[in-house]
Amino acid sequence: MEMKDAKRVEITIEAPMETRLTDALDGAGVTGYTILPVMGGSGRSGRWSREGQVSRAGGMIQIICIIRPDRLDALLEAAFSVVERHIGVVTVTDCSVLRAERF
Amino acid sequence: MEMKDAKRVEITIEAPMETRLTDALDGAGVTGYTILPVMGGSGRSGRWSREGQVSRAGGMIQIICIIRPDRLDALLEAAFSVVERHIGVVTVTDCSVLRAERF
Amino acid sequence: MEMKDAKRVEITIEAPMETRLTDALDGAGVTGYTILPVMGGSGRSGRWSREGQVSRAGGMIQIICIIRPDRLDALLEAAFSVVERHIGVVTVTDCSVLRAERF
Amino acid sequence: MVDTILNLAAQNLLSPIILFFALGLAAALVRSDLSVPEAAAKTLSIYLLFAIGFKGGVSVSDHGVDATLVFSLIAGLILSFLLPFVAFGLLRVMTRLDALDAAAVAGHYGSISIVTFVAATSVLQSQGIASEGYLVAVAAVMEAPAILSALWLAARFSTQAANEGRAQDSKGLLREILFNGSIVLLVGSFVIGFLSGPQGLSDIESFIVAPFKGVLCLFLLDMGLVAGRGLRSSAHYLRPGLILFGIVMPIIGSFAGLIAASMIGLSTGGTVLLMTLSASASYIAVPAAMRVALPEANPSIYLTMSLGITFPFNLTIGIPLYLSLAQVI
Amino acid sequence: MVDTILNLAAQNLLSPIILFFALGLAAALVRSDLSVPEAAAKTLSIYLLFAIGFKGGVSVSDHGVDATLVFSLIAGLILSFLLPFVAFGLLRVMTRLDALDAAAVAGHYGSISIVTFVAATSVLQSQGIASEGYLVAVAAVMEAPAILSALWLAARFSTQAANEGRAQDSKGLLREILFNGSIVLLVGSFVIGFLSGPQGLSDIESFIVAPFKGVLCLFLLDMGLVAGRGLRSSAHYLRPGLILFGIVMPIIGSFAGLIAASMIGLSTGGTVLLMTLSASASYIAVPAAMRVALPEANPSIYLTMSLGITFPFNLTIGIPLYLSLAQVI
Amino acid sequence: MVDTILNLAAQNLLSPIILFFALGLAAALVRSDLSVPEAAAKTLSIYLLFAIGFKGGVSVSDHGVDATLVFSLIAGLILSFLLPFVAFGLLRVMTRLDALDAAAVAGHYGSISIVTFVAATSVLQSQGIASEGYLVAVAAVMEAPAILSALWLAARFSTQAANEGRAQDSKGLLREILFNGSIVLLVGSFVIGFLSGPQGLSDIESFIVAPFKGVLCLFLLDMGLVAGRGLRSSAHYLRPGLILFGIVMPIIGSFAGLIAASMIGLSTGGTVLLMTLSASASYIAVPAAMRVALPEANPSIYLTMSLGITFPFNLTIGIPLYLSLAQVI
Ligand SMILES: Nc1ncnc2c1ncn2[C@@H]1O[C@H](COP(=O)(O)O)[C@@H](O)[C@H]1O
Ligand SMILES: Nc1ncnc2c1ncn2[C@@H]1O[C@H](COP(=O)(O)O)[C@@H](O)[C@H]1O
Ligand SMILES: Nc1ncnc2c1ncn2[C@@H]1O[C@H](COP(=O)(O)O)[C@@H](O)[C@H]1O
Ligand code: NA
Ligand code: NA
Ligand code: NA
Repeated sequence: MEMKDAKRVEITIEAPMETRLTDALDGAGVTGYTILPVMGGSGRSGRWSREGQVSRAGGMIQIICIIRPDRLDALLEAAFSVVERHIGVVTVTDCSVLRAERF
Repeated sequence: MEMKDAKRVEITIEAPMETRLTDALDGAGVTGYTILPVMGGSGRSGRWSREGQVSRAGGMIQIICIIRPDRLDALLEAAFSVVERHIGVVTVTDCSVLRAERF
Repeated sequence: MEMKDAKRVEITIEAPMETRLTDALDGAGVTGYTILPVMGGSGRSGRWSREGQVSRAGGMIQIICIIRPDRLDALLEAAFSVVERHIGVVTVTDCSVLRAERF
Repeated sequence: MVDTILNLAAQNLLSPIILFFALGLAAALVRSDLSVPEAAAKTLSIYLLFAIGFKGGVSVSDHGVDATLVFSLIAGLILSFLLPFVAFGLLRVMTRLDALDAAAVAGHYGSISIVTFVAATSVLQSQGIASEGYLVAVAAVMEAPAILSALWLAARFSTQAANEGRAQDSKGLLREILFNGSIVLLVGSFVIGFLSGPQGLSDIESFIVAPFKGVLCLFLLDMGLVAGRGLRSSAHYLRPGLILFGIVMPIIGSFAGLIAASMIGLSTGGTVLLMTLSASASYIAVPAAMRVALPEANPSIYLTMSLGITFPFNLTIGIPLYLSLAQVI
Repeated sequence: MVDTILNLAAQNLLSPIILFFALGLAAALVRSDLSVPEAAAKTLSIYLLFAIGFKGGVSVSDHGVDATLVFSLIAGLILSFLLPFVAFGLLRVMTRLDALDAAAVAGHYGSISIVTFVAATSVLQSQGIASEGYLVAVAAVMEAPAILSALWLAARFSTQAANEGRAQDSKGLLREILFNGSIVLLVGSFVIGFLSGPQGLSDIESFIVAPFKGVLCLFLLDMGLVAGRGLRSSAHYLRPGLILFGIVMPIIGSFAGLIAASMIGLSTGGTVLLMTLSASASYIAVPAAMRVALPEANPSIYLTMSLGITFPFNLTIGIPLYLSLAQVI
Repeated sequence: MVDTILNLAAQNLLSPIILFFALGLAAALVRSDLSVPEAAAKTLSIYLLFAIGFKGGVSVSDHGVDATLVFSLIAGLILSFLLPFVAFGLLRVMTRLDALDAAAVAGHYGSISIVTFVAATSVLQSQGIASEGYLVAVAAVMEAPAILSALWLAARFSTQAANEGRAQDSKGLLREILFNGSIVLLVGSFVIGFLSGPQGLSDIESFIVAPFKGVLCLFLLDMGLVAGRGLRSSAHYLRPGLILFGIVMPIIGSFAGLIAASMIGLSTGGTVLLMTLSASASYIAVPAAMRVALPEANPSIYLTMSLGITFPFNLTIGIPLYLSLAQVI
């Protein structure tokens, strides 16, 4: 199988910021991402769980972007502008992808 | 803690293909995997969200396989045969595992 | 963007063990983690799916910790004490994080 | 007659069911974040299939097995098999879809939409018109055959679809289609209703009869949201030809249903229901099957057609039209 | 009068609704793993909005559009805009919250809690007291304006909030607030109820009227669980000043509502409801807006205040109190 | 007597409840993709616990606290503690399970299945046989003690279970068991029903009484699906000895319940219910506890035994059998 190097960016962010983040990504030309639901977590602002929320206010989601290494900086800048004032975590991992022509 | 090197393969694929993919993995001798729900995403075929589906048709799932490096090719071939004609993303990352004897 | 090296630990474990694991992590000073729901999976103890459970007994969850490399061993020891007698998978991946001061 | 249709349609348009569909549509179009959780939507549809299947079975056990039952089932089978061919021909003439997309869309129009069926039932009820209970079973029978026709059309006319992947992917597909959740639940509830009879119905009446319309409102709110989101993101696929097809095809289908119904000798109510089944387009079973078997076909096209054009058309104008036609004849 | 209040309160405290809230609270405090799935909680709240909106609309269509309707809507708007200023002033005096947190909390007290409104309705009902159906629409109108007041307060008084991120994040916020799910569903159901009238109500009565109280019990069980978990994890934020504020502010709000109601000339029932709306604090729409627009404000504070202090206070003591006050005047 | 049993069983087998269980089972066995969303299944079980607890409490508040209430609770405690020992002995004789698996399975048979209890209640109801409302409380009391017996058995007889991990894992387990969601909800609803009385019941009757059987049908559909999937994937564990145990053990349990009931002096209905509780095996609380405390025990064995063998046995043959026995004596 022919694989290509890529970057895997995972952004864990508050649910109410979802549209703002994906709009920022779109704006930066990042149109490929996958959104995972998050059940709960813990951080500097304490522990929370999805089954204890009446509103989306306390919930989070995780957005995963697979991206060509040379486009990483554009993505991070777009993400950072949204994440900046919010709680949330951004990690980058090296990976390889199948069917690299699609990215 | 003793850790062993392994490969982490993540396959994001359409929900209706789930059984076909896991059957193909089983067929290739890959019997360890974990399936995560996916809430939404975006790609060349546009944006979608789970809360806007009457059917499973538009939804996706993510399958994660931790596997010994020497078995990677067999896995990728099996996965590719299913993913080939479908939308979806396959990534491979290096990782280390605890309790490697179980893989 | 300034990034810092970190470790990404992913622990897939039985749902009834959730509190025990997060308590052990807290005990080891690991107070940052994110919990993802798991839909199904397969391993040495067979195949299972969340939509085939009356109880949480058979379900699993995935806990992700981003942690400074020097704190990895403490985390793994805490995790191992809980995972030891249980089914479940622990993997470690290298990654880099934005806003490293928060970890 | 146009008068009665318009009257009926106007009356129909003000029923809570339609209004909640419209609310969902509007909410999606103004980008409201209103949404029905996926689990709830799935549970609502389980409830609908359960209730409608059970009531159908009870009504058959009550009125006895009609001589026309078997004919109706056969008619349903044939309609579901044949309508995709009509649809395919029309699509090739009226639109620029390639053979693959046309085959996929055509499959949807042979199969049925159970919510459209339910809406027709409730219009009949409000007009005090009786119908044969076993049409629920006909609905179940009509779900799947159209899929086979679509696959055949794709294999025959699309070069793209004729690759090696096919055989492997299709393995198990037939089984999946036949035993897909909605068919199993609908047929199973029908059989259970038949076995339990009116006595069984009285046991669970206040669960499946009294609140039925209210649940339907919620369900249509969700359908409106889904249709609206689909329209918003895929409106650019909706060339005039396609839109026209989405309105003409159900009318053609309803005529086919009308002819079949009068050959069988169904009651007026039964005729309306068979017309509605023929006129309606699938948005659950067929799309899932198409993703597996014809992944190269564009899902945005068939889902938008089915949910965004034909479903609302049937709901608002179609059903009153079919009712008027059936009453005239 | 204290007697009647206590009597009413005691009676109220033994209603299943309150008891289930207490059960949830207790379960959370003993760390039971009892929990209502997120999808179910969301569906329950869709049901409540749907039912209450629809019934409100039907009642307006039934009794006709009152001259006071427009005044009530305007009163609701003004109350929602102004109460945050009162709350902000009080908070700065009574507590040590900084301007940003105070503004965020204040926003919650201008907006409303639909479940508190529903609970008041059901107390009125059990006492056989009628009320104006359009107060549902007033509830919808009061959801959002308080958010704007809170943002203005934050921008005016908090140096921290005055950074560049603001403009960008607020873009689209107004639209989100106006078209947020609960407002759209509540107003939409109200309009549909109005259009459908008593005839439409009779269609779906056994879904939205008969089981309503039972569903409310389940919902309050969940609210109790959420409030209890919130209290357990955030009790340390609850300094005496804040707790006092959480009790004093709703009483002040209710007086504002009382004055407005008597100026408009609402019925006793309507007065109680407008008082309750003014007294209640949001825990759905406002927190979500605050996370977007004032992310530096601490969510634990405003959620705990709203859900852990003011909601239970209104539920148990507040509503009987407002009812007694309204009856005296 | 065999006649009456068969009659009852035949009648029982045609009730919608059983038929929907069978439908679920069949759907799973033909690998249909029919499934009830996890959130819906959990919500259905919350509804059942809520409704049954509340109704039990109301019935106690209505008929007054019986002298036999306390004895019944004590009897429940003792039965739940002792039955695992009987089960463990039998398992060691009849099957080749090692001590650890045997202890885990034994724990399930001391505890109870609330759905089996509900099914028995509905059979009693359809036969017009009254029963003591407080048996709901007995059910709650019987959930947990069996877990302690199982742990003791494992510690005493299994070398594998005696490792150092134990102490740490068990910390907090007792609390978890006592405050687990189903116990808290069942007991809480019981107490609320008791406090609210018939007046409270009439408030929420159309939510928890009228639709109850219908909801139960949906729930049993899901149970059938789960049991069927379990059987399909774990059938190979079901050696003849285990299957036999899964049928013999509930009968033995029912006799123990019968003896206890006649010593206490329960009514016929109450006797049937205590027999059913003793005969039923847990599939929610105990499996979760076993995963935490005895993780080396194989969950496929105990879940398959409980859900795949004993649950259907009780549902179809067991309950009619216990009813006949109770009527004879
Ligand atoms: N070190 C970490 N590893 C994984 N997830 C984290 C970490 N820190 C924070 N999170 C996630 O981000 C959320 C907010 O974090 P915080 O802003 O630190 O409260 C938490 O609830 C977690 O879901
Ligand atoms: N670059 C990417 N990173 C992460 N997920 C992606 C990416 N591209 C596509 N996906 C996922 O795969 C789905 C289908 O992609 P596509 O075939 O490009 O439409 C999307 O809806 C996403 O969930
Ligand atoms: N190789 C693997 N890769 C990913 N997930 C795994 C793997 N092995 C096991 N799992 C997960 O861990 C669970 C229990 O595994 P086991 O203890 O092997 O039965 C499975 O159901 C999977 O969800
Ligand atoms: Na059709
Ligand atoms: Na207010
Ligand atoms: Na038992």
